[in-house]
Amino acid sequence: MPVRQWATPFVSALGWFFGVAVVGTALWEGYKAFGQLTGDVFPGTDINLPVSTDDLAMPHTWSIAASLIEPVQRGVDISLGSYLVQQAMVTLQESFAGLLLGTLVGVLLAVVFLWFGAVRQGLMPWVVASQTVPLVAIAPMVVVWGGQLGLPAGITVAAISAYLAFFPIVINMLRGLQSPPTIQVDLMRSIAASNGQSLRMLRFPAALPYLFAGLRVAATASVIGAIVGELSAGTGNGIGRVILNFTYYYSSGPEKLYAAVLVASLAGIVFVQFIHLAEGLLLRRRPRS
Amino acid sequence: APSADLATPGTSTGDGVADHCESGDEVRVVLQWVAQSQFAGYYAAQDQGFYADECLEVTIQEGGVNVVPQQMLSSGNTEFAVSHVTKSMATREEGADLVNIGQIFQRGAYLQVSWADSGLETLSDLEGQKVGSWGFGNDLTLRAAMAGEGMDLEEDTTMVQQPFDMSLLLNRDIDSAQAKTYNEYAQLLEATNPETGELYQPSDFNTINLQDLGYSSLEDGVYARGEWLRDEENQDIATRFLKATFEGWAFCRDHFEECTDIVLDNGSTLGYSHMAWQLNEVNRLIWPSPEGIGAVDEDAWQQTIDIAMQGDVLATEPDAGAYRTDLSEAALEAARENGVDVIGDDYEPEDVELAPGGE
Amino acid sequence: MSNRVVIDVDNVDKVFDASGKNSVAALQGIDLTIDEGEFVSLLGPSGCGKSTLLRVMADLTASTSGRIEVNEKSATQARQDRDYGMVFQQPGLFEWRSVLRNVELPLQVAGVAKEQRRQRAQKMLELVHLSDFERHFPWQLSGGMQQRVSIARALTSAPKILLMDEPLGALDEMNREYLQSELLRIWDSTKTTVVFVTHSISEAVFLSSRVVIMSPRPGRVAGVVEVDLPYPRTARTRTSPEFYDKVTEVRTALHAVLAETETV
Amino acid sequence: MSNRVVIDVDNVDKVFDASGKNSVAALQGIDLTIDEGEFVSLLGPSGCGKSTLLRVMADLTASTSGRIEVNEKSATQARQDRDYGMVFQQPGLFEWRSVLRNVELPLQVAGVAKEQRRQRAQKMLELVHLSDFERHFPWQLSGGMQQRVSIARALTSAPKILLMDEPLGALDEMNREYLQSELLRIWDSTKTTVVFVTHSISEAVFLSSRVVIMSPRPGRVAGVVEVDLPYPRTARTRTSPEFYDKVTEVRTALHAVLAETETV
Amino acid sequence: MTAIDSSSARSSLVSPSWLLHNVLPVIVAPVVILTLWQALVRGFQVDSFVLPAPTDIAGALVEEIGTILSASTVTVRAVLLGLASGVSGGVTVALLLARFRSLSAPILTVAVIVNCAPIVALAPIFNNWLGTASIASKAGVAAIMVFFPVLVNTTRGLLNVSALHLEVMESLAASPRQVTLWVRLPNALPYLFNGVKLGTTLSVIAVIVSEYFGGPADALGVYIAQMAALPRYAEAWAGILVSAALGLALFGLVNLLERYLMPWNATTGSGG
Ligand SMILES: Nc1ncnc2c1ncn2[C@@H]1O[C@H](COP(=O)(O)OP(=O)(O)OP(=O)(O)O)[C@@H](O)[C@H]1O
Ligand SMILES: Nc1ncnc2c1ncn2[C@@H]1O[C@H](COP(=O)(O)OP(=O)(O)OP(=O)(O)O)[C@@H](O)[C@H]1O
Ligand SMILES: Cc1ncc(C[n+]2csc(CCO)c2C)c(N)n1
Ligand SMILES: [Mg+2]
Ligand SMILES: [Mg+2]
Repeated sequence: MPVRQWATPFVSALGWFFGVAVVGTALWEGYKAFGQLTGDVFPGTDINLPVSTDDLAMPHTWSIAASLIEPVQRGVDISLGSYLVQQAMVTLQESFAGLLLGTLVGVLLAVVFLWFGAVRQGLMPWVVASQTVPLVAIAPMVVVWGGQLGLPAGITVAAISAYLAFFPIVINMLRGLQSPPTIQVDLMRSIAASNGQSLRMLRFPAALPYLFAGLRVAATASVIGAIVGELSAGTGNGIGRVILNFTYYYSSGPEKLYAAVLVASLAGIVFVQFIHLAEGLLLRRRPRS
Repeated sequence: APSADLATPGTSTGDGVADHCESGDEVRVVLQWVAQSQFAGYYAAQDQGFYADECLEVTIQEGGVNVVPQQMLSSGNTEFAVSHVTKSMATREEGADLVNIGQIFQRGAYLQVSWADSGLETLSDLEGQKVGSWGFGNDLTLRAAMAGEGMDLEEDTTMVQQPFDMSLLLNRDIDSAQAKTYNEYAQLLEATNPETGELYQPSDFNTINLQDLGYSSLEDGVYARGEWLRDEENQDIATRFLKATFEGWAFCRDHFEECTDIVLDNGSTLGYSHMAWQLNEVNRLIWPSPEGIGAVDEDAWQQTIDIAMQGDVLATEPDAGAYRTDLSEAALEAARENGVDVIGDDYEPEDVELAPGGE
Repeated sequence: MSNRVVIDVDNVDKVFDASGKNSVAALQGIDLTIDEGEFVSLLGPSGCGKSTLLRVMADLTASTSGRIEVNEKSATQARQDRDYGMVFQQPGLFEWRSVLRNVELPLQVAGVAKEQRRQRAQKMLELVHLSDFERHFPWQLSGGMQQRVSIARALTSAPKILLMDEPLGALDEMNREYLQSELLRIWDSTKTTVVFVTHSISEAVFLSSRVVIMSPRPGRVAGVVEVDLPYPRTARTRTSPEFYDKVTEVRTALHAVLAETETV
Repeated sequence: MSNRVVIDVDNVDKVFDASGKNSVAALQGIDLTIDEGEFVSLLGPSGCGKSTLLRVMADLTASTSGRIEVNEKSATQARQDRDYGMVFQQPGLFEWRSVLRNVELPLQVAGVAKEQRRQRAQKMLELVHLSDFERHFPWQLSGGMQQRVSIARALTSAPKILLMDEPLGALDEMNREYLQSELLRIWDSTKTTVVFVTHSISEAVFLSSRVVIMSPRPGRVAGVVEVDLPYPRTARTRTSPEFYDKVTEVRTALHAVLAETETV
Repeated sequence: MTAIDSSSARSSLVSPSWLLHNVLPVIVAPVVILTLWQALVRGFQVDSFVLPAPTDIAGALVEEIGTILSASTVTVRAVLLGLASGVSGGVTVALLLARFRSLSAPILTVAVIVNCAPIVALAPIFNNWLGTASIASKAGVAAIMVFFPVLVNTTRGLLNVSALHLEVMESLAASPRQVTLWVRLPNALPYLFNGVKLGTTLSVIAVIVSEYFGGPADALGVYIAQMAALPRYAEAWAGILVSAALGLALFGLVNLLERYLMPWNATTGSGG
């Protein structure tokens, strides 16, 4: 079946991913073999390698891979791999909810900023400042707020994820809403289009490519937000919590932590690729820039 | 049966209630940390159907870094929480209505560990050294003990935020590490000495037992919200929860190996010997309980509060509502009637041998 | 040609940023009447206020003082009644709409039913010889074709007045001459009144019945040249001596303006 | 005007993407000699290969076959000897350099000492009447001023040959006519040989001593018109009957080409 | 012919109407927000473990400023080290990619993909590799997080040069070194700065998250977490405030540097 054009970035990204996996594995094992050979020093010196290459610090790639098919815990016949995927799905659901929420808030805010210049002037610096607030620090409090409002923990995590996601959306969406050239704005005015019509027929469609540029950044941010949120949410769910757990158990099974980090990265990457896919689909009629 | 609920891992929910129940009451309990023997009693009560017998459907929720049980309790995300007196009373001072309804651990478990060859044998030896500390309120007992020596943790030592394992001490990145008898100390003894290829021995370390120095604070206990407890029905639920929990702890005292297995089946990925060691040490913190498990010893309570106030975590003494004993007394009574030994006078610790990596 | 006045500009001033110290007097004391069916060009050097005058007429910019009457009402009213069609230097098509849906836009804004506006838009595309491209997207057309679409779009709501701001400025000379002829043909078949802004002397002369010459700083009407060359005008018109004479006349008038104000 | 041949284009072909299935024959059998001090325009419809021919002369694109000799050496050698000055349709100034430093660039590339290149660049800015703007950045200048800077830049290394690809295409007509006169003045004072690409008939006639008319698909030289109007040419030249006659002659020749190849 | 007058753009910076439209809202907004916040907390008697009042936070800030500032220096050191190594690493690799252009497409694609991974997840691994107590593990995570956006942006800047500029240089027979120095580098500067601006907030987040996974106890991330867990929310918020201020200050500093290094962008380089 011929691959449709809007899907090619997605497919090629997959190809790239496997390429990276192969090269990454080779580098990892190469470095490890080198370190084992030289006793973790640069040959002919006593300068230590930056990272020691024993099995605790750097488990073999195949033991990481093998751990994926082993049971995740005693007495349970679910493999680590499927467990991690399950957990990653939980995180992705939270990220997706966070992305939706963040996009909604971001787009609304962008429209308000578009129509009310004074509000934009007043709030924009604080929108920037909001992103310099260390999320990990406020996440536990957000969890308390969510609890006070009677929200389930998953929603609270999504809210934390949305907090990181809304920023690139506001910035890009506002830029997009302001992107139509004067000519197009004047044209709408000359045909006596209402503000709403102008928004619907001109500014929104013009902002779509910008929105997607923002969505790609926001998608990554939302996964980070969900992971950080999970650290505090106390649901025990999600790949973030799994990473934490395996950190706790690092010395008894380092490969599990690596496997979890890999799956988390993969989840983030796949998530963004889906955004790409949606973008390709929705904007397939637009000229390529 | 393995009761780890993989639909929502990190939690364990019972498979329904006993036949004699008309209906089940759903409640949640949040632990202070991940599944381990420190919380064996709760898992055993779940696994052995003690909660089900009380017509409770209990969801046990693991803790972890940043999962602050007091916070989850005060925000209404759980009905019960396992926490320390110091931390929950600090939260109470900020306006959250947390009430201690059953004090499980009767003794403290804090150690300060250093290498034997370092010659750090007393707290005053720690002056000018790099000292690891967990923080999050786990530093209070150490602070108090140091203050007793006329020292100040921040000013007289270099404090390092200690992570979840003992690698800092093993790598000699710090001179002295915090350890609990039931966990981190075992981690040291499970590690292999690269020079000998054998496990490290207790003789390789100097341990300062803060309890022996007279600084003991009340650790794991069960908390609920005062406002929630105002409802008579909830008082009944709490009583039943405590009764089943007490039975769980008694089970773990009497069925050592079975209980260890229950913990391992509930998601602990650490090895058998580590969990066995931990259960043994935790049993020692509980048994014997002269007043019965769950009782609050007023002197120990007061000392704990003093430690918290000295550590600047509490500004004033907690009010009278900070703990209540009526529920745990009723639970004790009910358990006794059930034929359970809730005092453990003739408790004898096991002899646990640690294997490499805690396997 | 009837004599009904369609646009009446009376002593209009426009000052940008009036209170600030960068205030620019873009228009000063503009008096101009345009009759129904006329083709009037506004000609003048860059910055003389041609666009500003057009935009004031179209109610895209408010005048600072003076009065504008369009079809016996205010410019704002005329705009809200959708009396205008506008064409700009760039086609300004919406790249997410097909050619047909671009042409439909003014009717869609006006709330015309789908079937009806489709038919009307198709008719307009016929007029500009682009029926074969209705399903294409703007980026699939050349610049000249895009500009023809934008003319169709301006005409689709059958506006009484067509306002064009250098609509052919971005095209190369060959394409430009071709579209000039097309424009005259369309004007002839629709009988609208056209106000046309341009920099090009020959373009103004070829198209217009009247050329309004403007002078800069502040923008004023410096002169009006009647172009009495007969319509329809064709490729042959461009090589006729009468055409050259008119061009020379306009050029001379314009250079007088430039000389007066100091040069470029 | 001497008769020394400066550029000798001999039977040059250029095929883009020769092996691919989108191969385009951009130039075919081009023969052209340009003498020292000439001002030659290349005129023709869009896509006929004007830019390609200029770029082949400048060694920015390699020809597919044929021979080009510039000052009795290969085009590559000529480029490396910095015999050329180039001006493009867009000014292409470096926005991070001040006007002065933009004009200095060719000398800086050539390794000329700072003091010396500064003086030379200042002289060039005088020539284009922009001495007051040497410390400005490009964005602070209008399009016409930027194009003048780019002309100054092209002249700063005193090139023997000035190659210009529609340098005035982006400007409005008034500015364009002004710069045409400026260009002739500069050409007169520097005595360089100029090859000038344009779309505009009147521009080609006004500027050149010779107009080379090109036809498209494949690009060929379709004819050459000698423009024997006397230099210096002034604003008056534009209104003279001889000028109109030449314009008509070139227009006719060009339309013959277009008719031959089918229109727009 | 008119030149766009730069001095006019600048002088309008202090005009009353400019102040009214640009400065006033920036001052009014926080006053409104803080007043609402205070009123909400006091009016509804919100417990401090839910949300402390701004006045309480201010009090805590005054009282704890010494501790917070000394904790900040520990954190800032890691942030700066991470930012500096991330930026220099990113720029170096970008320069290499611009030099060996055939490598740039694959490596850039990979970089864009890797950039989608939640790199904070590396924090525990870096602790293990580079030492929990060492600054390197904190700065390392920050450096990686900064590295990718800087690499991607800078490479784009080095490669996305205008074809016209390249042709101008070619017609002048300029050497590759001259092209890099006078065209590619200045062209890449605005791209680089966009990457660095992203990097400033990322590096603060990265270091504070890493600190959660263990490290020096007198660091800002640990301070905030400890205070939040105790719970002393007023103190926690004071710490949050300072850390946000640090992020903003860093962001502002980068903006200033940008203005200084790119004077030609005087009016357009507004940043944000
Ligand atoms: N929005 C604006 N704010 C301030 N000044 C303006 C504005 N628009 C135009 N001007 C100024 O008003 C004068 C007239 O501008 P206008 O655009 O009408 O000229 P024009 O004749 O259309 O020029 P061109 O031929 O270059 O399009 C110019 O000096 C211009 O700088
Ligand atoms: N790099 C290229 N690759 C493929 N084809 C090209 C390339 N450059 C030009 N062409 C083709 O060569 C032909 C001549 O192009 P050229 O740019 O020389 O025309 P031109 O006369 O300069 O047109 P214009 O007046 O529009 O600038 C055109 O058909 C064009 O599509
Ligand atoms: C940063 C941080 N470290 C440790 C703990 C939890 N904790 C307190 S004491 C202790 C050892 C007993 O097992 C553990 C794990 C936490 N909440 N946050
Ligand atoms: Mg204009
Ligand atoms: Mg060309």
